[in-house]
Amino acid sequence: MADLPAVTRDPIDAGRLLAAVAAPACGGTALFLGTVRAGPDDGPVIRIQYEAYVEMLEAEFLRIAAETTARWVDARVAVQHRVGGIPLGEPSIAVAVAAPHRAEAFAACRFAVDEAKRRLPVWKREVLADGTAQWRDNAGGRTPSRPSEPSGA
Amino acid sequence: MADLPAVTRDPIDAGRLLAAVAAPACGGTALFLGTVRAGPDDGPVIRIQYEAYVEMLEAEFLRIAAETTARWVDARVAVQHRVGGIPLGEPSIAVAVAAPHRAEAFAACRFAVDEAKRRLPVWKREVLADGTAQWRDNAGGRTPSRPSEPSGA
Amino acid sequence: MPTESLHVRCRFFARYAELLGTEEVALTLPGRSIVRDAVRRVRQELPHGERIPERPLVAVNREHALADRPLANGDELAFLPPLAGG
Amino acid sequence: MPTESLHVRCRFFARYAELLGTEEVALTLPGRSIVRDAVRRVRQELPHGERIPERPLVAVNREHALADRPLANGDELAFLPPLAGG
Repeated sequence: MADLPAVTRDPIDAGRLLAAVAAPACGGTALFLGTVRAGPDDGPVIRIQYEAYVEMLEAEFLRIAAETTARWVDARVAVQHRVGGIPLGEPSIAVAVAAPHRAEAFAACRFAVDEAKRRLPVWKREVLADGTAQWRDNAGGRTPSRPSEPSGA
Repeated sequence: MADLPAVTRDPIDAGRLLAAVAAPACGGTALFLGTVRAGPDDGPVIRIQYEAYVEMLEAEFLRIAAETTARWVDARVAVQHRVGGIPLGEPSIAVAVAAPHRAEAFAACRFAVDEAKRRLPVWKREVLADGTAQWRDNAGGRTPSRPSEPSGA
Repeated sequence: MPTESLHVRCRFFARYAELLGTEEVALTLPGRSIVRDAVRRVRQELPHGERIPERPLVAVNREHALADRPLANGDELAFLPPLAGG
Repeated sequence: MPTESLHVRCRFFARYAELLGTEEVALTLPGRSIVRDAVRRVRQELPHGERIPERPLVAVNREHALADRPLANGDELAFLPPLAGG
């Protein structure tokens, strides 16, 4: 949707995505929010920094939205990824899909989220209470990161 | 979730459902909104009245939520159905599911919505511009309804 | 075995309430009646009762019930037109 | 056929920027080079270049690219560590 930036440094507002896809012919709307999660073995993570290749992130996420509407032609799709420091518990990604029927809304939303996880150029840097930091990939891998910046939020 | 009524006459607030299911261990949240839809052959519907067997609606929707958490034990589920007059374009039903991972969130949300469509004792009465009204079932069937009440909203 | 009569409350919703012109009746049935017996009585004895289908969707005490479900004294039966929830 | 040199911009993100100590270099390559050639040059010629994997994820002009993709003058190559989006 044109008025919603695909990349933002601000908190994600689910209501804005829902409003962006609403349309009279759409009876079902599916929304997905991916949230910064504290896993059982995550240790004292105090904040998470999402770094991105921002120009490509925006282009790739809009390509995913376009691919989704190409497959589900009656669907309306809105996407947003947050970057920068994100507190635990706040969403980092949102995908909303409105469609005439719920099966399409669910399938199209799931497709867009799966593609996003696979393709978006975003990296997650966990800052720990002791001042160290680590990169965390989607396969669960952790790699030390240099403490190249002050640890204040 | 205890603080959210399963049946309401007020507009559904998606943000309240999302807040009700949020939890530190949940990385994925799926929300479904079912909306009063104007189909291509719907004629001049001016409003839709949702009537319900309210006591059973509430009990059945909470049973569906409990069945969902029984199948996806790490999922957190919030459900809400609106009754009374609902303007076109506003949601009549909402299901939110937060889970550790997105696959569970999507599957559990889809399950709860499918069960709701199949089981909830709710009936949809469409009031047309000419003052007549018709019952509309989920299979798309229409049956005339007596104009038993004034047509004002 | 006890075969005293059962007193049940029958509620009608949406189109069924319109067809019958009522939202509720009290029914007295023989002991060991089942849902199907109550439906038959409603169809035979209520004015316009034949407008209700022979095998309507029925709930007992706020849960969906099959036609062969035994009834108990004080049960609340609900006659449910085709559903349109969601 | 033209085989003049190609000028491309290489960008490094997240952990790769940390490993190399830089976020960007300009590279001049022979004409008809492909992504794999640029990766090899980065690994051989940049300080700590060997810290980058032999087959990293690479994007060309903001799209994911395969290792045998031909390069054009002015292309922007991005070296992408394992993704963590969403």
